[in-house]
Amino acid sequence: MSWELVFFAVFSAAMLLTGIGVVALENPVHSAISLVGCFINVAALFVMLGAEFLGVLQIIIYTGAVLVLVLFTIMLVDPNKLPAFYVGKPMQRNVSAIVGAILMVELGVAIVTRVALEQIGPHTNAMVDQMGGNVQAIGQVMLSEYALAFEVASLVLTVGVVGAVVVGLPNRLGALDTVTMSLGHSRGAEDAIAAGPKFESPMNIPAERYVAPVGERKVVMTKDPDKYTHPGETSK
Amino acid sequence: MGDQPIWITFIVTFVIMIVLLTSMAYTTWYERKVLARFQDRIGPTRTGPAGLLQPLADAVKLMGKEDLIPEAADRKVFYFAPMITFITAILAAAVIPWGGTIELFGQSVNLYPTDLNVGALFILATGSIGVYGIILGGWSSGNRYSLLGAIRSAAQVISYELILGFSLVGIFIITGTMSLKEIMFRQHETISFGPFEIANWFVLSQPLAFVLFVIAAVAETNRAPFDLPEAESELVAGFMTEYSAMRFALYFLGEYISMIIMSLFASTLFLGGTSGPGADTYWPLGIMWLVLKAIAFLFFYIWLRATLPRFRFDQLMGLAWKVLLPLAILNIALTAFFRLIGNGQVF
Amino acid sequence: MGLIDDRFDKNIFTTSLDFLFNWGRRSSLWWLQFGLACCAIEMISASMARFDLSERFGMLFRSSPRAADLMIVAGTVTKKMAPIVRTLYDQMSEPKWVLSMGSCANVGGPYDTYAVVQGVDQVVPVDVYVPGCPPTPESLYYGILQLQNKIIKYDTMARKEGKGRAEDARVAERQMAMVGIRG
Amino acid sequence: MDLTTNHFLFVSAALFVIGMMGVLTRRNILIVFMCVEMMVAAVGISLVAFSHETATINGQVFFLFALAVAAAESAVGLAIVVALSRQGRAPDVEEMQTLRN
Repeated sequence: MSWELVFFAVFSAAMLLTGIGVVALENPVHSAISLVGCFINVAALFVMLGAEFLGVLQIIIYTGAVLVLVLFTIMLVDPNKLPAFYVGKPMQRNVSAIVGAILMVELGVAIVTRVALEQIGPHTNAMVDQMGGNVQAIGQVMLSEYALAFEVASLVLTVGVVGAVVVGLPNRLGALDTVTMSLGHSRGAEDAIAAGPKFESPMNIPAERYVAPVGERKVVMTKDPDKYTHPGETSK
Repeated sequence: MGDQPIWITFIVTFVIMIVLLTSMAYTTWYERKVLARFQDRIGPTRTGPAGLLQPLADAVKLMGKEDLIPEAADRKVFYFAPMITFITAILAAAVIPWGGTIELFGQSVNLYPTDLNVGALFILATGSIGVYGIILGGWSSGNRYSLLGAIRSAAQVISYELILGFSLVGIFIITGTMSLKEIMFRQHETISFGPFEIANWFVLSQPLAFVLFVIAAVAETNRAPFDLPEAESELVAGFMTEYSAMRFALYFLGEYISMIIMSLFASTLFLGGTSGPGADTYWPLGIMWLVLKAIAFLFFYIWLRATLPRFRFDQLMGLAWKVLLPLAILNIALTAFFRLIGNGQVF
Repeated sequence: MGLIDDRFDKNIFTTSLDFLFNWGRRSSLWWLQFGLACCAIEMISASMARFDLSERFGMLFRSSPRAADLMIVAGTVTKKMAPIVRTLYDQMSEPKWVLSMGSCANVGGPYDTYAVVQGVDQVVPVDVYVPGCPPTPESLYYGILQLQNKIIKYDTMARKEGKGRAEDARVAERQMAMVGIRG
Repeated sequence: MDLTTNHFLFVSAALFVIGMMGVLTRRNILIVFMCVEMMVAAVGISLVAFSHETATINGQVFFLFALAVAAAESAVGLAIVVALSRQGRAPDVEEMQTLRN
């Protein structure tokens, strides 16, 4: 057993476990955290395959930007509106399990029975080192052979950004001030409201339950008001 | 990577880590002293000579305090969120070079833990993982102030990391490498203008990128005037409102370590790293120059905090997207253009 | 209390460690940043350039009660404000201290009315009272030095005799102090 | 036993299948989105593994383009989710049947 194999086993086991976590965890934020772990391990596998640049980009773009955006969205969406973890429909679950198993077996057979490819390119490890490293090699290939594709990718990104802005613009949807987004995960707030306010005051009563005082006003405080004054000094 | 047995790498890493943790503690002391002088005060004086034991007292106190977990918190995430910030902040030190390869007791020792081919990007990557500590800490507290701080932090870090990355592209174009060690040694060369010979620091050839980098670095480490995630006057303490004791301390340490790392990173990229008089002959002098440059950067951080008021959030995002990003792209275009002229591919 | 408190019998190690922890606690009293009335102005002035209360003793003001050790109740505590003061005190993490600053916070001051709490010690336990209306920064200094002298004498790790003994001692001390001030 | 390309291919296939099962079973559109990203990463592993085996760098370049497309896709997809939630609709794949606002 080489050290490489040990590292591979650790990284891939962690990757698959966190990948299962993404699917199986109930809370979307926990799923996202799990996906962060998964992507870091994917990056580690990339580094093991000699693609450091892709590994680092995987972390910067996926975990640093895309998943932060996902978390951002999860926090902006009202958690009460999130669909339940899994409701009914055992059909769906069974079908997915069967399809998954079939696909896995198929892929496994394909991988085992495949004929190993020969080296058809010039980019062996020694060659890449001679070129100055992985980054330089990728740069040379990408900006010569795939220059057109590179330009098209930038176009795709531009279209994506414009599309995101257009879709996200509140004015266009005429929904600027109809619904406010929740800014909290409601667990704390829900508990507090269910438990009822300890000391009801205009400050902590929800707006719909607050009735403006008419006529008499109740003094609101923690303790019995008489205890606040010293007998013999002030109270009559 | 230089050829050295792995135990030497371990020793070098260990020494760097110890130095980093100690200097982190004393950065807090330095900040309090310098800030006090800025505000015409004296700063800590009563804890040890000139308040030198102050970081120790803070650490002892924070260790002995009660570790509170709010009722509404997501306990597991609340537990490990500060550690993410702390660990990733330290991790970034792995690629900072403190010099070349030296001979010590008959062994050749590399004065850097590792020399990655993608070193500069590695620091950006650790920064982008480190932000999860802030986001998850804020989310898991179950407090709206914390959540607002976390969301602000997410938006801020996404925007400013872009600028941080873009400001480095000019240097990559000039040097043709992302390895921090090579970038640093490229700056040890000198260029001559007639009788004058000056060091080829990239702050001279990339002044715009330097300014952008410094602004983005301040925003990336959540320091004033960009400390929106923990804005005291609006959000109590932002994402760390609910944290007490050691977990709070981990956030605190993470912030200061990333300040130090950013200072070292900026010195390495733009100010020549270990380059300076006598650094090529005596390696301790090189380390001294690097440390001095980093201290100057730390001073600059504190100076900003003492001078500038906090930005409003929309101003912050507007600055990033409407001012700094076009400037960064302009810088890249200009650098590429001059590189082409230098290669004789234009005209 | 924290993790280490009340776990061990008294011996040279625990007392030395106690000294270390008490020294740390004494030397970095981070105070909760809030002011209630005019005394707050004196408190602010005490932390400003001329007096530099906050940094010289290693104190910092924190706006989150979770990270604070010391609550300076500076000013008149109205009955409307009392629950909030109490909530803030409950939110602070142990070990925590309270310094009552000014006559209003001590005993209600001139406001012997239906709206004012007659002394903040009816809402939270107070360790040091600083008299004055408002106290000068120097008296706040003196109060904080007294608090530091008090903290350095605590038994933190060493086991106190009997359960709840520490709290009883604290209550008794507080009442003694109250008697001293009320006359 | 040495590390071969097949190891990486197996892991990649497993991750792909996990992601696919997630897409089929979960109803939360954000989770579905994350599972799709996971499948993209799985494909990336096999691309890079093949490029390592054949000593060409093209596989890595392909994955770079996949990264760019995924970034654009995430921007649009998450904007749609935010727009939905602004209208008070749930981010539920079974509820999302009309595309008009």
